[in-house]
Amino acid sequence: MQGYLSVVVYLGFIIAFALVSLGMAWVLSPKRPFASKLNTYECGAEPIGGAWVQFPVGFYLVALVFIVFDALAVFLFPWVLVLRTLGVRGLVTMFLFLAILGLGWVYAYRERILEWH
Amino acid sequence: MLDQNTTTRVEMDWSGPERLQMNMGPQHPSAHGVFRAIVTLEGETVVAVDAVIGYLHRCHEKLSETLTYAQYPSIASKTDYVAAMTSEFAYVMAAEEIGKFEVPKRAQYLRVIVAELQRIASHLLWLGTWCMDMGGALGGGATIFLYCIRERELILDLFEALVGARLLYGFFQVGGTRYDIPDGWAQKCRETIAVIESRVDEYEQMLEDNAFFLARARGVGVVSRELAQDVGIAGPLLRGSGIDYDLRRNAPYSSYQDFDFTVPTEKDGDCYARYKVRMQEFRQAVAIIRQALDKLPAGPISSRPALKSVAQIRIPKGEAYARVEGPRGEVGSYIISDGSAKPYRMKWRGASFSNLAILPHIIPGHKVADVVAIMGSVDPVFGEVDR
Amino acid sequence: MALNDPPVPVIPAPIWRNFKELQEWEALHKTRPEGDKHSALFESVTEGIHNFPGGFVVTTAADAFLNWARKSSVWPVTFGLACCAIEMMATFCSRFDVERLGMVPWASPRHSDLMIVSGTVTIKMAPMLLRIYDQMPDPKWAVSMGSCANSGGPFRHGYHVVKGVDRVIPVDVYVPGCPPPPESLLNGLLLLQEQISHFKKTGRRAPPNVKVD
Amino acid sequence: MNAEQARASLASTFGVEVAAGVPMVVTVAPDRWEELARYAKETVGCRFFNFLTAVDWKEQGLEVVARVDNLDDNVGLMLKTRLAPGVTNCASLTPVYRGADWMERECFDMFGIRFDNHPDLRRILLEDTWEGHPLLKSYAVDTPHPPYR
Repeated sequence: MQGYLSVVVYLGFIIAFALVSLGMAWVLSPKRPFASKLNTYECGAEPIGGAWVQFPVGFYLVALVFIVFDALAVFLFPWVLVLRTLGVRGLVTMFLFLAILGLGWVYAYRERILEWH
Repeated sequence: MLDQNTTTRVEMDWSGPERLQMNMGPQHPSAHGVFRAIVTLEGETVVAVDAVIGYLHRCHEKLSETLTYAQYPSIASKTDYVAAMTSEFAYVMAAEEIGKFEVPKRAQYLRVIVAELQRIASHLLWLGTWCMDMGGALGGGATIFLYCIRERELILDLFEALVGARLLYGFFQVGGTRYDIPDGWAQKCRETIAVIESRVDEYEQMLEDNAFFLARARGVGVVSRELAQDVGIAGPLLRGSGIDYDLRRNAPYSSYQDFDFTVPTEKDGDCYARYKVRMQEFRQAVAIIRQALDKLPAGPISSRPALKSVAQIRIPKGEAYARVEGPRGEVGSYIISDGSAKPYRMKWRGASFSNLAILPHIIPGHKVADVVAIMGSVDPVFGEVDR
Repeated sequence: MALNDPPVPVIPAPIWRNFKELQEWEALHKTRPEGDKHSALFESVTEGIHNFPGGFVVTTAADAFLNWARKSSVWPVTFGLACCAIEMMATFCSRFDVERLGMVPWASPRHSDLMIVSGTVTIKMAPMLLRIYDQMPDPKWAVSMGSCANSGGPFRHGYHVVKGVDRVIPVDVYVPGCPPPPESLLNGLLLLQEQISHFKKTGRRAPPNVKVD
Repeated sequence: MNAEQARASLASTFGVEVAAGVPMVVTVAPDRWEELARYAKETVGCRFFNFLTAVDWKEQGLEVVARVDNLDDNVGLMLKTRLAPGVTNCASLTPVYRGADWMERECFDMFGIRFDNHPDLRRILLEDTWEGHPLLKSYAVDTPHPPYR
């Protein structure tokens, strides 16, 4: 349990820094809210058309592919740090993991979801 | 792909994903001034563009009916404020054409030198803002912008030494020019254009093998020959679409026939072609300035006495349309005079007004990011569009 | 009329046609609340400090520090209208760099504190300009660059031109010139920083400082 | 078709004397306006649409002026038509030249000339709620416009 004290203190500093800086900004800044100020900004003109529009599915697919490879990055960083202790077994399992994600990439490439027609 | 020349207000009913209507409004980093395009989007593809202009309509044509021939040239430079010299050039030439004033040879040469310097300065600003539009202020685009503005400062120093003003000059006057070049200016001008010429090679080498630039510029915003003439676009846009037409050679004015220069044209009419034409025009302008400086004759700079009073210049009744090859195309001034000291009617043919009219014809079908690239390659200046 | 004296432009003097127009213009400016309101916590804390002897030293020191921070990072919104915009671009670039003064030209009004109105404000553009100025967070300032923005300039007698941007938004510094060379714009921005350093915590504009010429 | 042939053919078909000048001025009655433009584009070969504007001659009525060019043979034609006093509509050239679209919207905005069968005739420079047409001689330069005095 001893090792976790430094983590808790570090966590406290992070939260304190966030709260203090935002709090100071909120307390010290003059506030003058009125309708035209809180209106959405659309290059200075009156906003036209609603934003709740049925978007094409292409955007959603790109987001999916991003999440897949983002999760991959989350695993890679700690893996690299402890690679020496894991030895060859760790190496092989990670490459197996990479192969599975590679399959996902090949599928996305074959479906041509990243090319915008 | 969508049919290229849909009219501006196409309202196709579309069972696909809904349309998003959006303002690329007056205050937009790549709006090149105050231009508002109401863009109807389908995902990333633009379906229709409705251009709203007039945010910089400063009543030039109405004001020109209340200002005399001596007062208006310095206001005329505010129409195309990036190439102020060529705007005054057109107005003054129209007035001279009606009054049949003879312009001395030295003044004609000075006008050519100054107009070509202005073309280089205007193309530098075009290259800078276009690359910034495509690369983004914090992305890679700002490098070219900073380089181009640095070169443009060299030319503005020349103008400041000649006229005293950096951007808007009162250099032209009916009958000639108001200032003569100070001594040492010619030598300084030669050094500046030598620097400019080496820098243009540097820009080309920087841009031509940049894969992003080629992907963004090639095949984007294609203007066919027929559509180009039909809408009346001019200058680098026309020559980019393969039409070999340049006022300085086809209808030479102010002794342009004394210089030999080639008119660069490209065939495929897309943003890359227009870019190539303008880069060639840098070099042609440098060549013209060198020849003009070498053959600069001595003599008076104006055939009329110096300006003492505002209403001194009286033009007989008549009308004339004078045209000048500005950096953006044909800038023309159509004056109808009624014999008094003020024109009866003055119509300003702004090159950017017709160039901008091509946008609703070529933008539908492109992505939103390409709209910015096409706008930059058309290079509109809104003092000239809204007049 | 003699040949040489300049023709007097026969333009009707602008008069208030009727009282309704004046009220309409006043109403236009009434939609924004005058002073700004600090959070209740801040008001109570400053009141509490003032009760102690020498409490004003604390608040003025805090003011000085805050003004120093605000002054040295005023971000202008890139709002180019006409010819002065080209000179503003030259000022933003490397020869007359404004980034030495801590000013980063920013595209969106949401992240900027200063609006440099560079160019002619036309009647069609005025509501847009007002909306962009409104959408900038407080505390914000406005610099009117060029004679067109100061008073309508050479186009003052045009029917479509607003005779000066201070009919639309409150202006802090006027920079004369047509277009003002980058040096005089930099001088205007330094004057603005001088004015910001006298900024009171209650957000009201600093009174014009007689010392500044 | 170079300048001489253009002059002869125009004079013959439209029965109007064409002065030889750098831009050849052709004045025609308003009802033959579109026909003249089509003729200039097809037979004379002036495919380049330069500009279109109008002139207010106070009591003699409005006049619409258009300029078209033949880029290959360097022929410039100034087409003119004088509307009768008080008449404010004229045939539109948009079916012939697509460039006339914005120019005619500007003429409508500034002079109040209604171009019939124009695809979408609305003000281009001023906002749609603006009353009056500024470039007419009867419109004072500094007409006040509330609320921005």
